[in-house]
Amino acid sequence: MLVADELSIPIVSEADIVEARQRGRQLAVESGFGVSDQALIATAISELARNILQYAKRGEVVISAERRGNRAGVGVVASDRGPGIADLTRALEDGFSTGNGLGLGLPGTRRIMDEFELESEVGGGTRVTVKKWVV
Amino acid sequence: MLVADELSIPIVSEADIVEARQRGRQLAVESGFGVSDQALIATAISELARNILQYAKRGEVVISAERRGNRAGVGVVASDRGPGIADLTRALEDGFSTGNGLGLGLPGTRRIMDEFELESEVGGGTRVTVKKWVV
Amino acid sequence: MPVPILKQGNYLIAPIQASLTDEQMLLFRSKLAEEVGRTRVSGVVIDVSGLDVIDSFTARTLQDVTRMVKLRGAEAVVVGIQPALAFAMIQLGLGLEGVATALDLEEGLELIKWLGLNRHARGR
Amino acid sequence: MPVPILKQGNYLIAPIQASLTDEQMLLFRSKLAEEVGRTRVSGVVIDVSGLDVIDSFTARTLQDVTRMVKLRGAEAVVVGIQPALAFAMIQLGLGLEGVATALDLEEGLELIKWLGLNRHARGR
Ligand SMILES: Nc1ncnc2c1ncn2[C@@H]1O[C@H](COP(=O)(O)OP(=O)(O)O)[C@@H](O)[C@H]1O
Ligand SMILES: Nc1ncnc2c1ncn2[C@@H]1O[C@H](COP(=O)(O)OP(=O)(O)O)[C@@H](O)[C@H]1O
Repeated sequence: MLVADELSIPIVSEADIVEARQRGRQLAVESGFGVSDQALIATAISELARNILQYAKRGEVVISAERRGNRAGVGVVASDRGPGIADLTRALEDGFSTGNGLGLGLPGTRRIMDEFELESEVGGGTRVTVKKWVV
Repeated sequence: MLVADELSIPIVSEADIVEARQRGRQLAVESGFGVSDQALIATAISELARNILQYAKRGEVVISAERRGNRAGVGVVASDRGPGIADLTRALEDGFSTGNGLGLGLPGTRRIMDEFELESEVGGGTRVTVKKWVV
Repeated sequence: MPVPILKQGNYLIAPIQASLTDEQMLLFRSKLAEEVGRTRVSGVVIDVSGLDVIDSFTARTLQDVTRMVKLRGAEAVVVGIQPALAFAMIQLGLGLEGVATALDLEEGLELIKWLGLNRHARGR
Repeated sequence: MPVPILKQGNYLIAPIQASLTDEQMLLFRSKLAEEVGRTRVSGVVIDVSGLDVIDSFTARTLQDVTRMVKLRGAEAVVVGIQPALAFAMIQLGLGLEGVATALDLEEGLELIKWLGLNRHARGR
């Protein structure tokens, strides 16, 4: 089976959240991740995609097959042009939510993935870049 | 049945709390909300009206039929000229109460409604503006 | 509109039939605690199916009532929380911790009998 | 893809069979609370073994569902959390506090019977 190196999934409805995480899991399988890591990657994508829908209404999730040296990995970039995040430090605290959430999405995703980067500009949008490597 | 676009209910006694939430529910019914949302709106009004009575002694609750694009909604403004709230962040935390309450009124109302705004000035009074939209 | 408190055999049944003001709710609380003593019943079923809203004040009073009844040596069960109100309570953060609940009056009476039978086994 | 809600004796069994959208999950929540009343069962077993992901939204909805079922006077147990998902939940920080869990349907039914018998010994 041929796998695209990069896949962009527009996030505009709830069904897209499911789609994005299923695609992510599939790529994780193909990259050689075990079943636990597949679940972690799918969960992280679910959290990031939901944040897009909830806080920015629309955006996209790009998943990509990664390689560093001879290690395979999966990368996820969740980006939107929504309202952005005013206080990045607080947004990364467990339990902080301006919505109706548990406030575990961002800090949890950070714990789940090997690499985590959060960029945001108020009025400009938000971009979360995460990666996970096969052990 | 003809519905006023806006209805102001003075809050000076406990009976007014009941009156306000019943009016709110009625407006929710007329706006096309389902039975769950009706209960949510009535509950939110009950919490806000009780806060007025308890902390400011008197004030008013204004309920209004809202429209945004082709979405119908209900708006509630609960305002008073009471003592105001010194620490807004704490007042929005679950379990914080300077009275004898469960401290769930404000944070709970925020969870219940789609839009929530809290303005307060110490010595000047408090105004809570909330909205909920028909899905 | 005070809450009627009816005696049925060894139990009291208190149907809260409409929106109560806070004061009426507090009055109900004291009256129920008194009636438990006067009638010497072993249990109380509080039916809230008539309530339009269960907000934090109501939830907290229900919690207080059931605790008071227990301190008077009887059992208490709250019945009739409608689905829409259950949902609103959860959103608000009101779980009625420590309060026994049942679907309706019938199930409530069953539960309270069972509770009465088991209270000694539990050592209280 | 709505979740089927099956009645078995005195219990409801709700197998969540595939990925649900948030909206389907919320629909399931209301439907279950209603069915508890309609069928008058004493317990509900929610089988999540078909879920591909249990993220914070799903976890929180499961928590809400079980609380609502309790307010309606019945017991609720969540079964079938797959090991990989359990691991992801822990990492995320989702402990499903206050939710009774069991390995699978069989154990869930056992647990719910036991809970029904012991509901008061637990103080609720
Ligand atoms: N894409 C986004 N755009 C704007 N704000 C966001 C976005 N993602 C997260 N946030 C902000 O960061 C907070 C924490 O996010 P998260 O940890 O995922 O918790 P939750 O989604 O449960 O609120 C959110 O409540 C929101 O204020
Ligand atoms: N209208 C008001 N005026 C002044 N203070 C208020 C008002 N509403 C709320 N507060 C303050 O905010 C706190 C939290 O309110 P809330 O969450 O409704 O909990 P509770 O009413 O149970 O105390 C109150 O204890 C009070 O100190």
